Amino acid sequence: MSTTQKITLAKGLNMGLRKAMEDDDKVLLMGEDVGKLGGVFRITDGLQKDFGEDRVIDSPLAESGIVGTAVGMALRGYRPVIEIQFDGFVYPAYDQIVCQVAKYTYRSQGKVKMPIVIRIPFGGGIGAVEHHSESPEAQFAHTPGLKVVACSNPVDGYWMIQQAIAHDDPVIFLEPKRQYHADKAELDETATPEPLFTSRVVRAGSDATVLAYGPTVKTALKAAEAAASEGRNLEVIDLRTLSPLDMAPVFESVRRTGRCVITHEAHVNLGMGAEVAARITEQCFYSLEAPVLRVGAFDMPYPPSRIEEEYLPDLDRVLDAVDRTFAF
Amino acid sequence: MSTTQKITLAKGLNMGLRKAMEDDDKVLLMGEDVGKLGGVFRITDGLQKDFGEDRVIDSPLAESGIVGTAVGMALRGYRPVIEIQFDGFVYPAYDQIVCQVAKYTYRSQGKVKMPIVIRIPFGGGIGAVEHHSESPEAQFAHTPGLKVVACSNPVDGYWMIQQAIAHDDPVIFLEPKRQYHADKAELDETATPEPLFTSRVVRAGSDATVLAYGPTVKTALKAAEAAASEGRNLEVIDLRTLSPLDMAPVFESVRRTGRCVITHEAHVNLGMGAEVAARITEQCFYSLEAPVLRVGAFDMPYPPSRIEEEYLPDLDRVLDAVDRTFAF
Amino acid sequence: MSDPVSFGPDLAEVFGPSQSDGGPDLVQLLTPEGERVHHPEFDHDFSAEELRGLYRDMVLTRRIDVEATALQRHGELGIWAQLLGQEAAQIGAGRALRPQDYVFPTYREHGVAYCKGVDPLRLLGLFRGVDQGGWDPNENNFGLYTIVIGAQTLHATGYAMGMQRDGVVGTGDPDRDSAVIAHFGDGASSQGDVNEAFIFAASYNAPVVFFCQNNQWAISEPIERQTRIPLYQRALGFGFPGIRVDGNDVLATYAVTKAALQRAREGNGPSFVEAYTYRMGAHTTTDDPTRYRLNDELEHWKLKDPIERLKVYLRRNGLVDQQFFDDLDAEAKEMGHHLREGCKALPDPKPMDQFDYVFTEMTDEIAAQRDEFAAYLASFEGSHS
Amino acid sequence: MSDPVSFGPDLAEVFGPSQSDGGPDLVQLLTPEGERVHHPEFDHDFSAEELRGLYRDMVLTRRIDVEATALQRHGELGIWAQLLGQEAAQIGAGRALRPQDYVFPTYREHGVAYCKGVDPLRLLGLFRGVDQGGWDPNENNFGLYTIVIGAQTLHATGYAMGMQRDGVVGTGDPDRDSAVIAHFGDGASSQGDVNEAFIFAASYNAPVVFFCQNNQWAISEPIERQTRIPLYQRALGFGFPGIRVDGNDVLATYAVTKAALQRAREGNGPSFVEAYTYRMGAHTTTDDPTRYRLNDELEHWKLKDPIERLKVYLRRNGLVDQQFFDDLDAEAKEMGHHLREGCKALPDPKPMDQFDYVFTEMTDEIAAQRDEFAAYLASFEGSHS
Ligand SMILES: Cc1ncc(C[n+]2csc(CCOP(=O)(O)OP(=O)(O)O)c2C)c(N)n1
Ligand SMILES: Cc1ncc(C[n+]2csc(CCOP(=O)(O)OP(=O)(O)O)c2C)c(N)n1
Ligand SMILES: [Mg+2]
Ligand SMILES: [Mg+2]
Repeated sequence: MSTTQKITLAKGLNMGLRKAMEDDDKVLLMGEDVGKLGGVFRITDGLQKDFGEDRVIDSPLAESGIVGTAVGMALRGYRPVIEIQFDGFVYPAYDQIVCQVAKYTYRSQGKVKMPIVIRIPFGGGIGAVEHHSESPEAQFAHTPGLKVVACSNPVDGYWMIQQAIAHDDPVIFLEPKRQYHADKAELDETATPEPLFTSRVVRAGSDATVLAYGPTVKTALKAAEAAASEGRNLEVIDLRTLSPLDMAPVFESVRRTGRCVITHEAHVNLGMGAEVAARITEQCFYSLEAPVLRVGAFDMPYPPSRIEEEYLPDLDRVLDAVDRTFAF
Repeated sequence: MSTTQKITLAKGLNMGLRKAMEDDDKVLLMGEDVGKLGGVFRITDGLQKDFGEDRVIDSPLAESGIVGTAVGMALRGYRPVIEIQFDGFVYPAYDQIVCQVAKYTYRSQGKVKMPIVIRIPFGGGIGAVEHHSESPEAQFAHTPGLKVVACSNPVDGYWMIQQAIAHDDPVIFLEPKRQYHADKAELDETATPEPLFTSRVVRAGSDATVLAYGPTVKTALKAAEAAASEGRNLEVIDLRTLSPLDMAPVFESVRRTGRCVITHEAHVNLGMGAEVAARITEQCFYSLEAPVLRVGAFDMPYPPSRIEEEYLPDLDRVLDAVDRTFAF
Repeated sequence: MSDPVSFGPDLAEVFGPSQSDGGPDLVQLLTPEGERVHHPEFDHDFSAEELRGLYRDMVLTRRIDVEATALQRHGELGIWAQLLGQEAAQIGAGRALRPQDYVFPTYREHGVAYCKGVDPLRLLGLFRGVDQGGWDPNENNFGLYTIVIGAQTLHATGYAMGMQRDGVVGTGDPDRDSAVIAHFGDGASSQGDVNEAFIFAASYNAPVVFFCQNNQWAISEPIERQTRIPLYQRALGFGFPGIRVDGNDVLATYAVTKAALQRAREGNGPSFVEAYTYRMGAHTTTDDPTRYRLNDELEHWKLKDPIERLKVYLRRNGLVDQQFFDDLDAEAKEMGHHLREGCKALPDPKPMDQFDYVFTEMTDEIAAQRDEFAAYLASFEGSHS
Repeated sequence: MSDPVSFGPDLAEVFGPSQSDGGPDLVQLLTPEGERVHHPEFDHDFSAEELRGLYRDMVLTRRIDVEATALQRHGELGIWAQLLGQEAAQIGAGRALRPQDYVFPTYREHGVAYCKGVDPLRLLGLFRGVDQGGWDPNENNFGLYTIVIGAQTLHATGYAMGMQRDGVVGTGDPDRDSAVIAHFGDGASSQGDVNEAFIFAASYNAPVVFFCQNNQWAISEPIERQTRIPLYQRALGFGFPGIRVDGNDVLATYAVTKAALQRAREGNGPSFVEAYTYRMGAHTTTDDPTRYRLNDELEHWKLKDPIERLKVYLRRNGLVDQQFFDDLDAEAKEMGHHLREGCKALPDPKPMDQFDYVFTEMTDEIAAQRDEFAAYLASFEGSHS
């Protein structure tokens, strides 16, 4: 008998973290303000109270220090889960992430594991000041040795964070911060989740394929609804995993539809869309009726928030791109 | 009357730096061991002796400190040229580069300039230990506000470093370290160089287009020679500028040849090849006889040097990819 | 040899005990009760006019802060970083500066900006989301607000190294000799960048004053998470002096900062000033400090209010009359009006303009994106899908 | 108030003068002339066997180094990071460790590796380019060599925090209580990471000893570029003890490190040991130190050779006979033979195996790349283009 409850993404992540800590006492949380405050987004709310200061660790204000000490803890057999307060503050830790976290397993020829999860609230749309709305995923996906996933909804949040923590390789875990407290969804804790590193068709369609992840999944679904009212049937895939990519469902879809648009908040130039487009073109060359089109941020720093909605991919820009694929 | 001399890339860069320092006394060099030692590759050899310790600055061992203080010097009107000792050691400075160097001009609505050049010896092939053979260009090219160029030969080294230093925006300047002391070329100091942010056809051809930059230009040219002996005529383009990209000569070429292979030492996944392939597909869709194929590193950390040559793109792997484009 | 040995110098002996009230090393010239005390090293003969000026500055600064906080509550600003309680630290530091000195602020230096002549209205743009720092840093020698914790301390050090190269340090000419002040918080002291800034500044003997407002908190984290000894002592390990001043005492902060700046200008290198103060408000308007600190603490610090103590002193010594307060009140009201009206009138950024700012000259790539975007926007005119 | 003020405590008073010979604070138990001296705090009664053991360790370590250097000259290694001159610092530190203690090395800790029981042959793999650290770090509690300067100090601190959580600190059980030692160089002390490690270690009172071999140079940069006061004093500003030991004196290094480790094991937190030593060789085999330092300096330090002084002491006190030296010589030769033969026999990595190591389990993506590569390689068999 399954009981369900309606939860937000913030709640799903909080519940998932709690579950992971109950299941394995090697799991530790680390970060700035994750303890008493429960994080600036309250994702770790209540966890220090219940698991103590040794397992939910408020750190000095130094991201390299947080990730670097987590490497040491992982070497000692712990499973640190790090919260980076905002996407834009992951960069002081970049060296430790790409040179140590990502490489330790390879360097030791598999003798050492790095089961570290680095949680990053990412993306814009919350009216914030500079450095609080970044989408750094491509840089991590480009780095071998890291896995990168993005959740897009409360139920995935609950399951994916547990799966990431249970996983033996390092995972960059991206959370669309504008969704934290937005929509609720029904969680059935007795359900069996899909594997972590899989994409998922979230709306079936036949005319064109729209790929999205994290915050743009909602945008893509809205675009599909709008298109449907005009008689155009869009298939929407939530990529969920950015590295490794799970391209099989994408190829299958694009071979059927012949048209593909990918949308993300990150800059188009060298963003995930570039890689996905290149792979689709390599694998589905003869099926493509049009080039894969990319809808993302312009190649400029994130703008002042008053105009962020004009920069972020929205329903209209996605539909415009879909239209353009039909112009080919 | 022009006099010419035969120089290596190392010499070209050294001469270019000297010229830039003579031309503008706001130009400063900074880095680890750039003074007395002249840098571990001797690129700054003799410059401290001639320009003094105030202009050729040996820094404490801290890359973030080097780039961060350079930002301050740029704000004061200087034009700092930084040497990062090896590619793998740029990451401690990553935060200062992507959040400060790249964003200051935008943040100040153009009121502030950041004429900083960050020189990075990059790529493999020198039999080095870990972190000394990286190709970090995609991460910088993905970052708006930075310009990224790569030289491939002694003459370009001489001109491009001067152009980069004279440029008012920040430039990530990539130097193929395996070429520093390899081949010599004829430098005519009285010549007029092409603009910095341009690609260049380095071998004309009609059957397929091969794109390269930095260390792989030589590989591509060798591949073209080998192909020629089998009657296949490859056009080779040295991209030279990675951000912004100068795609016009590429599009022109690919529209003619219908086939394109891009090769770099960086990882294929989300490497420059992904972006270039996506753009070519968008712009030359109907001209393409085959998808753009990418030849680069496998998606694993740089391997122990004994097998690096098996991992680096070589003549054979480039030719294999060209063959595969003909199989479409 | 397994018995515990005393290992190296006894820290308590070297540094003295850490005390929540600032400890015995706290430099103070005006007690919380408004009593003027003297210090053997750091003192200054303040004229009545100077004292009234500092009082006025603090009152106006608090007004700016209160007004901006209200604007945020009314939805006019997305967020605001309050300085309530830190007025003395900022005015003391800000007034110690000469025009040629350069400031590298955090996101909270509204009082210093005001001292440097930046129109407070300009500070609102960042928080309203219309710009990312709307003033020209070189106009008032006041850098842009820096949000990445600690990054600006390196910029400050590099700028100071530039001053050295420009020959404006240690010449003996007071109009020429210059220094830099780098602001940061207690939390920031843990960042690698800040410690690297100490190293570079020491190594090159750069004319920079590291001015740390220890307001006891980095969002929810108390100062004890960042250091287990008084923070000003951090500097000693890097080979330059550190000093703790009562950051709620505008006179002491002024005197100490002035000495530190002068030291730098004269070519004697960096120093560290820890302004011991308290953030009486929330971290920002989105923070809820009741989740992590006791009200008692706040009440305790309210008794040390930086403005109150100078008011008491001015009154008690007959340095002000009712007219002064009335005038100041009117001035503060005028400031409030200026901010309220000005804020709403701040022009929204124009999306199309943004393409101009990425580089000093627009690249073809960016121009193409701008043109596409323009064409896209134009496609909505007339019909709309 | 424009006259220069004395600003904060007088540094020279707090720290004492910096002296090129290590200054008055240098802890020494054996002079360069081989004279045994005593120290009020850090002393140890060495048995003859212990002394002979330390001597043997240093001689064998030097042999490892000399042999590897020769292997590089003969093209068998791509590069080698020599430790010539630093034998006492490494053996002193290495022998102070208990089996449960964990080491985080740089790329130069060959002597410490040897003490921890890592087969020196294994150290060659990295420099030969056949692996990136061929030993299992958990087998001997000796971490992999770290090339990114300073990164390992944070790993060390985190590992020490893990020990705290495992309840192996301060229990009073000598077989259980554990500590971590983090090795780094004088240059590394400038990295943000190292300073952050100090902060984390202090904040959590982690059982870690920061062991800095100040060999006076970071490639071509002298120690004065990194600090203007003696380096061990850096620790004081972070709130834990620092001490300078004669790093060419194996007895003193042993005694001081042992005390520092014991302090950590007992739960008394971090400390900093500066082993004052000298890099007598080049930075690595690709470096040319004649470009940046005077031969005089080297000659000066040769007189302080760490091995010579113990030899003199052993001889003078009749603690060794010719047999001892002969045996050791044979052992060293055997070590040389082991390295020479072993090095050439080190198996080259198999390109195909590399795909296995990226993740704990191979992803489909990587498997596809492996398969494609295999097919590509297979295409050369038979015909070749
Ligand atoms: C690198 C970085 N990490 C995290 C943050 C988020 N953050 C903003 S303010 C703050 C606390 C700063 O505390 P402190 O330095 O004491 O300054 P205060 O706000 O108290 O003035 C944090 C963690 C940031 N802005 N930059
Ligand atoms: C982050 C980083 N920057 C630069 C280098 C290049 N590098 C290797 S060793 C070295 C000098 C290190 O000096 P020190 O810390 O004193 O150690 P030592 O080699 O003298 O033992 C440098 C600059 C590096 N390995 N890592
Ligand atoms: Mg604070
Ligand atoms: Mg050294």
